[in-house]
Amino acid sequence: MALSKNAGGARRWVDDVLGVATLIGMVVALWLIFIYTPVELVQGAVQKVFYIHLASIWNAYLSFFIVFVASILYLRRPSAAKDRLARAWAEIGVVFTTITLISGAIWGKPIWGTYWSWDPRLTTTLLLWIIYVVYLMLRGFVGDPERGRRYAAIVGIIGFIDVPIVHMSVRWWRTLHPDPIVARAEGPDLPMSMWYTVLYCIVVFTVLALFLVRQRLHIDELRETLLDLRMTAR
Amino acid sequence: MGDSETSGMDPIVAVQGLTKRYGAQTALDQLDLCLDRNERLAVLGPNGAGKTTLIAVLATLVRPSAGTLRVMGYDSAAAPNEVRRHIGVVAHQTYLYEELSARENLQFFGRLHGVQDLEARVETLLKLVDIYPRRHEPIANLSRGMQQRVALARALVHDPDVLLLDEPDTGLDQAHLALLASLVQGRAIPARTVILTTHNLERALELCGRVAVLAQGRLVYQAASAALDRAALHDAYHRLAGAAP
Amino acid sequence: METIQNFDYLFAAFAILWVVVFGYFFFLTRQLADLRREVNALREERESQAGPSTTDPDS
Amino acid sequence: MKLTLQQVLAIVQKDLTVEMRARDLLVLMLTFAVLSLVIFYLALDLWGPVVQRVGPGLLWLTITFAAMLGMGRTFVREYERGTLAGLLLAPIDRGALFIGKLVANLLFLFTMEAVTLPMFALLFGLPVLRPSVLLITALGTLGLAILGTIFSAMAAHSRAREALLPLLLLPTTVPIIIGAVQATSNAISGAADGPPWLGLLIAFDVIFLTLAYLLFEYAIEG
Repeated sequence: MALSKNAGGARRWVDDVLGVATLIGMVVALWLIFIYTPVELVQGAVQKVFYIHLASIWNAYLSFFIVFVASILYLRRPSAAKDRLARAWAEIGVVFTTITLISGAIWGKPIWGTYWSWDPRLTTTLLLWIIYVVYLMLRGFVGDPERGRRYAAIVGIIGFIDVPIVHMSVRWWRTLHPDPIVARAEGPDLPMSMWYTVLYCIVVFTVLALFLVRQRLHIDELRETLLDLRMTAR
Repeated sequence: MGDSETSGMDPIVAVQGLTKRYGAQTALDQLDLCLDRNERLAVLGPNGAGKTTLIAVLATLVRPSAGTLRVMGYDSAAAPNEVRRHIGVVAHQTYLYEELSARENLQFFGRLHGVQDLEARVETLLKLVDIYPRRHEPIANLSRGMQQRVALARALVHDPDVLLLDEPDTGLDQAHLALLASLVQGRAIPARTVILTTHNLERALELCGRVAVLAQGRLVYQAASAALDRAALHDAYHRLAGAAP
Repeated sequence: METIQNFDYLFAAFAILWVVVFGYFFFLTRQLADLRREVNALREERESQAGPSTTDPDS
Repeated sequence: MKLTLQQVLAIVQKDLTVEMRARDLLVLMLTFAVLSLVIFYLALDLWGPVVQRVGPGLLWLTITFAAMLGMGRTFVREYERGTLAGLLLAPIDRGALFIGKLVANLLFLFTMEAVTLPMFALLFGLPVLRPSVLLITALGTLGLAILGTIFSAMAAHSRAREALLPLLLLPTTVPIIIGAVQATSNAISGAADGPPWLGLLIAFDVIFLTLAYLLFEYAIEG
């Protein structure tokens, strides 16, 4: 992450490009989702939630993977930039996990007849959400900021390794009970148009995540500048 | 112990650009320090000057935000356990377990340090710090001054080359202040390198060959005790700390 | 037939997507704007009094 | 290597001696565990086949919460009295320090379970004193103790103290709890089908142990 030092100016254009790209991308995505792809026969129109649901969870996992890598790098050689990167991505990850959870629940209602079904994926996602909310809270709990960053990195590592383990255990735990899932449009027999749309949505959402992360990083940098200004002013 | 060849050229403690920040607060600011074998330095300073942070960083308990610390040639970041082998620390807290007796405490820390012939070492130290008759009582039953003496013994259990003492006179009565002096000056035990903090100027001059003033995380005044310009010291202290030592 | 029946859920899901994304985005931009304002104010303040306080007392 | 072993033993022995004299930790955990069993039974009005179904879950809830209470105290105790710094001053590999603390915690938890399990068998009428259940309990407790040891070291340094430990421990420890409950359930009912929970528990323990061993240094140091 090459971040220039001053707060405004030179790299604003990157934000502008990302912002415009996201906006246009989103409009196209809506067109693809609502007009280009056919309505699924079994689930009806609500199946179209699938596109944003999948793109959101992709973003969440991407974010937490970046948090994981940044955390390892931070512990190896601590630097404020790595910590900022990890925290920004964690926040974006939580935002997209929230979207995943809510869209999943809304999707589930007409399909399963209930908002929450303890489906292994939803359960894992809920735990994922909790772990990273705690991750974000952690720095505030620890008095010494340096120690707070270090602890957050530990949770960023353990949390990420934990996710597949949680998923596995929940899935096996779930096998003991009747599976409430009627059908999900995720089989290999998906029409090509749906696949294109899914892939496209993933790309657009990733651009959106990049855009949001950059905004988040700007905030941290400005905070730092402010701190410097205040300190030198004394 | 610790007879690695350290000729006159090699400093025992070498600190360079040591900085510790807590968020926006700077506790230690670009601190440089160098101590030769058996040199004794007293760090004076008002509360909040960074004395305790300095001792904690030198003791490897707190990681510096920047700068390096070398003890006996070992870098504290690369070989922290080697550094720990060569330092003994007395801090505000005694680091003693209340439920254990003085003897058990010393044995525990001795085992952690892998001290040879521990039994005899502990006996010697208990006698040295004048706690021997009460060696079997739990630490909680001892007075603050006695606990402080046990803490001194604990710091010496592995015969360290460097002693870091954060206000070691806390709670000691007149008789045991003399004991402290004989320990620090290497009369009761072999001499070693010492860094101690205090806010008592007379004690600093009595115990140490060198005096420094720490204010706002910087060493603002340094001089040999013998060649000390008291007026200058008072002036420096007063100006930076706002209170006389 | 079913298509029409569950359109409200589809609508709700997308509405929430936009609410969360835009909500977060506005939360970020507001913070950014506040910080920018504060930084600029401090900078100006320092420039205006740059004359008397540039000399560092020690070192 | 020999020194490391000696250091680990010194820490374990020291923790046991301190606990034998202070006794607050074990008393706290045991009282809590027995109390929860009674409260669960009363609140859930348990009888007949229901016990068979929810019993293992209640047992592990009790163990988890009692363990959290106890492990939270061990580091807070060292931290509050300032003895943690004394430990850190020793030239001891931080991984060895972790193992020492882990073993001490495990021994406390096993002692707590040595009373809780018979109590549970007595109150709920489930045969949990079988060797298979004891093995499962040991493995599950190991998993709890591993994560509990590293997280309680972190919690001790934070302002939230006891509140932070559950926040960190509960979500990450879900696999251990699920595995232990399912394995216990199968062992009691004699069911042999389903996923190999015992093997999974071992795998989880190994993964968490490796992670915690490597990361403990960053959790404990200043």
